Amino acid sequence: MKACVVVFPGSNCDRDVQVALSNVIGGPVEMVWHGDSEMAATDLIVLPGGFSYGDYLRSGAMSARSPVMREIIARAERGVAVLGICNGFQVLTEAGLLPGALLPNAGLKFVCRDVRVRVENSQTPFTNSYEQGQVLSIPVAHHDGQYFAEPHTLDAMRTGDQIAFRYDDDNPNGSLDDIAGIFNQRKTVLGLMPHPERAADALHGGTDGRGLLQSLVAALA
Amino acid sequence: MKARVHVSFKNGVLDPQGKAIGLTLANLGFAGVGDVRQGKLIELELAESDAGAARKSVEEMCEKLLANTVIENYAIELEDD
Amino acid sequence: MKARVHVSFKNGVLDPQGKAIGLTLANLGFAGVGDVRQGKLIELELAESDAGAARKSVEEMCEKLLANTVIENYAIELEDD
Amino acid sequence: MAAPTAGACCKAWWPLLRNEPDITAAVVAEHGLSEDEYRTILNVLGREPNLTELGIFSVMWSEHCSYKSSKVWLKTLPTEAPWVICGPGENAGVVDIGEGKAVIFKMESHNHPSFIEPYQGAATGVGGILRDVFTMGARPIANMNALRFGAPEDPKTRHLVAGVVAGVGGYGNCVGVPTVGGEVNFDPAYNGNILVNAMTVGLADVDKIFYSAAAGIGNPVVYVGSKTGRDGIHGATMASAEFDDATEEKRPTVQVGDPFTEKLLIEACLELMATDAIVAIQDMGAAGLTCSSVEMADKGGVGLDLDIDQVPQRETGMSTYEVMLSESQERMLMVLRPGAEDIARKIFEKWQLDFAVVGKVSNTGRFIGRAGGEVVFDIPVRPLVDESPEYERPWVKTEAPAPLGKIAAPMDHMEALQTLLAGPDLSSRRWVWEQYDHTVMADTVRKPGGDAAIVRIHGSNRGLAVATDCTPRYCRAEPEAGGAQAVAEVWRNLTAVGARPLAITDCLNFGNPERPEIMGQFVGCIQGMTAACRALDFPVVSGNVSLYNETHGQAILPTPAIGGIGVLDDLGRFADLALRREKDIMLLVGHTKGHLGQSIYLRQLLNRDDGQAPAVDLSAERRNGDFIRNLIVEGWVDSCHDLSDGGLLVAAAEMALAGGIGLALSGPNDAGFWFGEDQGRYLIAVPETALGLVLQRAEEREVAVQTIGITGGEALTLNASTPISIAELRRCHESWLPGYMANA
Ligand SMILES: Nc1ncnc2c1ncn2[C@@H]1O[C@H](COP(=O)(O)OP(=O)(O)O)[C@@H](O)[C@H]1O
Ligand SMILES: [Mg+2]
Repeated sequence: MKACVVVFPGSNCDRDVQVALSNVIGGPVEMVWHGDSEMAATDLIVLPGGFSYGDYLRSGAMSARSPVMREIIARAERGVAVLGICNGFQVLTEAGLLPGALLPNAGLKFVCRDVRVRVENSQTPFTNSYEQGQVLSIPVAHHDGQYFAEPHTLDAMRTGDQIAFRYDDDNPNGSLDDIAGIFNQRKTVLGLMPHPERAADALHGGTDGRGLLQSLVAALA
Repeated sequence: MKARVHVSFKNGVLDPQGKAIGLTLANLGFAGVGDVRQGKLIELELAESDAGAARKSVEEMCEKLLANTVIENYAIELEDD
Repeated sequence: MKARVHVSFKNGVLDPQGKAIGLTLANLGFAGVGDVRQGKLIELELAESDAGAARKSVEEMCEKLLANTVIENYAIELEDD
Repeated sequence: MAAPTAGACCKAWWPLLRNEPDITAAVVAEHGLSEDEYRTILNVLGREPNLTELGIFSVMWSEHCSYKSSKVWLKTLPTEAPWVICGPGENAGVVDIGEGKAVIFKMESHNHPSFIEPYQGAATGVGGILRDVFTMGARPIANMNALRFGAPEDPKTRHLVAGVVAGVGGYGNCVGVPTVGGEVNFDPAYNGNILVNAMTVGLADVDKIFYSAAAGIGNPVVYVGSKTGRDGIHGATMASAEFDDATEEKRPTVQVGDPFTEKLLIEACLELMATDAIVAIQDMGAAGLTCSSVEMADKGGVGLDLDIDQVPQRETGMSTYEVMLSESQERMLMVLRPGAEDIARKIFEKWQLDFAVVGKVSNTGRFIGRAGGEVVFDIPVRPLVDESPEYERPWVKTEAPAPLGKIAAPMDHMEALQTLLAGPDLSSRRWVWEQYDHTVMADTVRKPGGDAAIVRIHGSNRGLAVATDCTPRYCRAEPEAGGAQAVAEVWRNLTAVGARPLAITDCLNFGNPERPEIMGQFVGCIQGMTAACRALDFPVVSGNVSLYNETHGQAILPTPAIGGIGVLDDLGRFADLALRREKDIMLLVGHTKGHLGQSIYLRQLLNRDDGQAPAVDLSAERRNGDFIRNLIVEGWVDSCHDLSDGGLLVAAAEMALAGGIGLALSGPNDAGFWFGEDQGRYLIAVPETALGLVLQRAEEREVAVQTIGITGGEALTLNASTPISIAELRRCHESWLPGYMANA
């Protein structure tokens, strides 16, 4: 399986996800600079966490307009898997690859802690190694993670099984309907606020995030 | 020419910042403060001198970058120097 | 009565957000955009109906909470409904 | 001797620049220079300075840059050990941790700006210390922050806490460096003068360390990062001036941080450092372009020619004075190998940062600036640095406090415990550290909340432990004991996770050094630190001094904040404070005399702050610590906590809370036993199978141990008291700070 991680100016979890992913894949994971509009063939594109462009104006807004995003949108339309973690999730909504938007946390503070998230749809390339309803412990670390969508959008997502993860008991940011992660309609694009790459190694204190990466390897290899 | 873009949350989108300001004002003893909303005001210097063209270009900036129309409205004001 | 408070960085204070917006607009191909500054626009509903009193009270809110006059300026506009 | 009225001597050939005021006595005083200091300037130059030159001298000779009051004492600190690669004198200290890796670290204060603008003050404090570390070639891997606020009841405190914490997080989170620990104290002595001390730890290859000495006559001097604006002009002088009501006017000197640009700067610098383009590099911190150029030239024993017109400027019409004294953030100065400009420019342009060749290294030994082709300042480098004032300020030894007499026990021990855990001194700091990204970089092994944070050395199975500490109330009572205690406690914290302590950085926050009693506190603390550093083989490799922390003549508590690092050679074996199993035996290690002087018990429950500070027996400290560390690295013990504020019962409760496992304790019914703050002690939870070995070894090493309880259940019990459930203890411990902060 071939995977790449896109680096925007201000991305800061690019290395983290590269390491976690290459441990699971057992091979290298390529880094792609945001300014490049060329990208080698790949099975998975990861938009990492961080503060691209400082999260200035709106989180993810400026990265979503990077040259590389045009290529990513085209690939996503062709069905290439795209995973956006935290800031990557924000970029995906800003770029229109996922519905809705991420607003500043209801508590108006940055929040970094382990949260419990429930797997809402285990029948996807991103979640096949989890059980339906399984509760995972994965850290979040964000300031703008409050998911918002118009009521009709939310209805459509519910009917389309597009809700990937919900906060189980403790919603850290006031997200609508406790949403922690969502898919596009085809389940080829996932955006989520928690950081699976920070729960991928015994020394992290838990490995619940590893399953997401393993699912991808199982589905795409 | 100078342009001012006011970006604000749409009705129906929670504005926690505005709410927090309202609460704090009340705690500070300011009475009679109702709804509080916080938006952004972006000021741009433009080389363009034609108002029509300037407005068109700023509108495009709003659609493309300055506002996220899923959650935000924008309003444009132009000012001659 | 409605009050609008515009809070912006003082002249000479670095505005990193404005700077980044300017850069991105240029990257997006918008030509002729000079200085960009991003400020806050806070809109308040006031029970007060006397303009003088309202302005005084909003000024006090600015000094106490809405602006940090170390680095920010504020401007108040009042609007009758 | 007559005061040297400016203008009185040799009206110079030197042109004053247009619109610049004459150098009158008032202008000299405004620059914070004494008459004597001005006389020295006249001697150095052999003529009158112009305004820019005066400005340059004034910032170089400010307390902040010249350490004029503290230098003589700083020289007495132990700074050497076989593993020290670079001690004080560079941007940060460098320590060899083996396997080709070095740790580079330093702590710095940003007190005054943070009081005036808490968010930006704290944010730019973090930015500044990060630059000191990556300047030397290290990738920053951990941040720490030591914060001191006024009394919770003070009307400003809440706002300051909120702003400072948001600012520390706002900057550190954005640059993607985990903030893994720190400390927070409240005391009325900080009401008008909070302390914001930030520390950065970075990792480098031992053969890829960058220094600041300029070299190579003719080599290009290059400016990178953000443009220069009129930010914080006089900032360095402000940081050395006592607060008074005129503070209002100094306000616009606060800078706004741009962590996004800093992140780009880190990446761009590290990218360039991977080539061989850089001869020397120095961040622009306090006193900006002036201080960085002069230090680089002085260290290299060379001159430097600057072309002011080439300096990237954010605003129009900036004067040379402003350009030279600006404290705009996120800027660096480098000397490049000849011909390396192009590869450097390419990297910085890729990261959309400013890049400009602003001068060259010269053999004149002079610091010369030109603007519009004309010389606008010309100062010999050596005397600008060497002739800087150095004061042996008079000092008086702090009077020893009377020993504490008998005290009345105010309440039942368990009730006292609950009150203490739910109070400002000992309550959980979770509200603070959850606003800091402490897991970014995916190498955080032990997050905030324990004795020392642990981060993995990336790509290896080794770890780095980091801790900061200081107990200012001890330092006020007995500076020497307090100074020693601060160092010992850091050492103990590192030891408690199983790390081998290596070295410390310090941030010495004191009041006005011109007052002999304040200088006495400073001297006492240094002497105590020195003794502890020697006894524990724990040298000082970097640090910072912040003086004049006073408002209206009220000084802060003497606060020598210490930050230390240690190494764990195998991440398979470390300890933390969490209880892990039922039926472990709780052992108290170290001597307990029941010292209640200056304790939290006294302070919070009896509202008293008298008595002596606890003495640190440095040889027992070392013996006990080595005993503990060996048990951990050999795998016998994995649950350990050192005893500090609040004493034994508080430490035991924290272990139960961290592990979610209960504990039954027994011992004398004596407040001193349960709440005394005797030093050099640890609590360990030992599996029954290891008990024999541990006890035997303690006997061999002459380490005092005693059994005080057994783990298990879901509550904490003391002798025959009513048990308190872990859940209830947690509620006590977790509620104070969020409750206090919510009450805006
Ligand atoms: N209290 C101290 N103990 C040891 N070294 C110190 C102390 N204070 C300052 N130093 C050292 O003096 C040098 C100058 O400090 P400073 O001016 O704070 O550095 P910078 O200019 O990089 O901000 C540094 O090498 C620092 O480590
Ligand atoms: Mg430095």
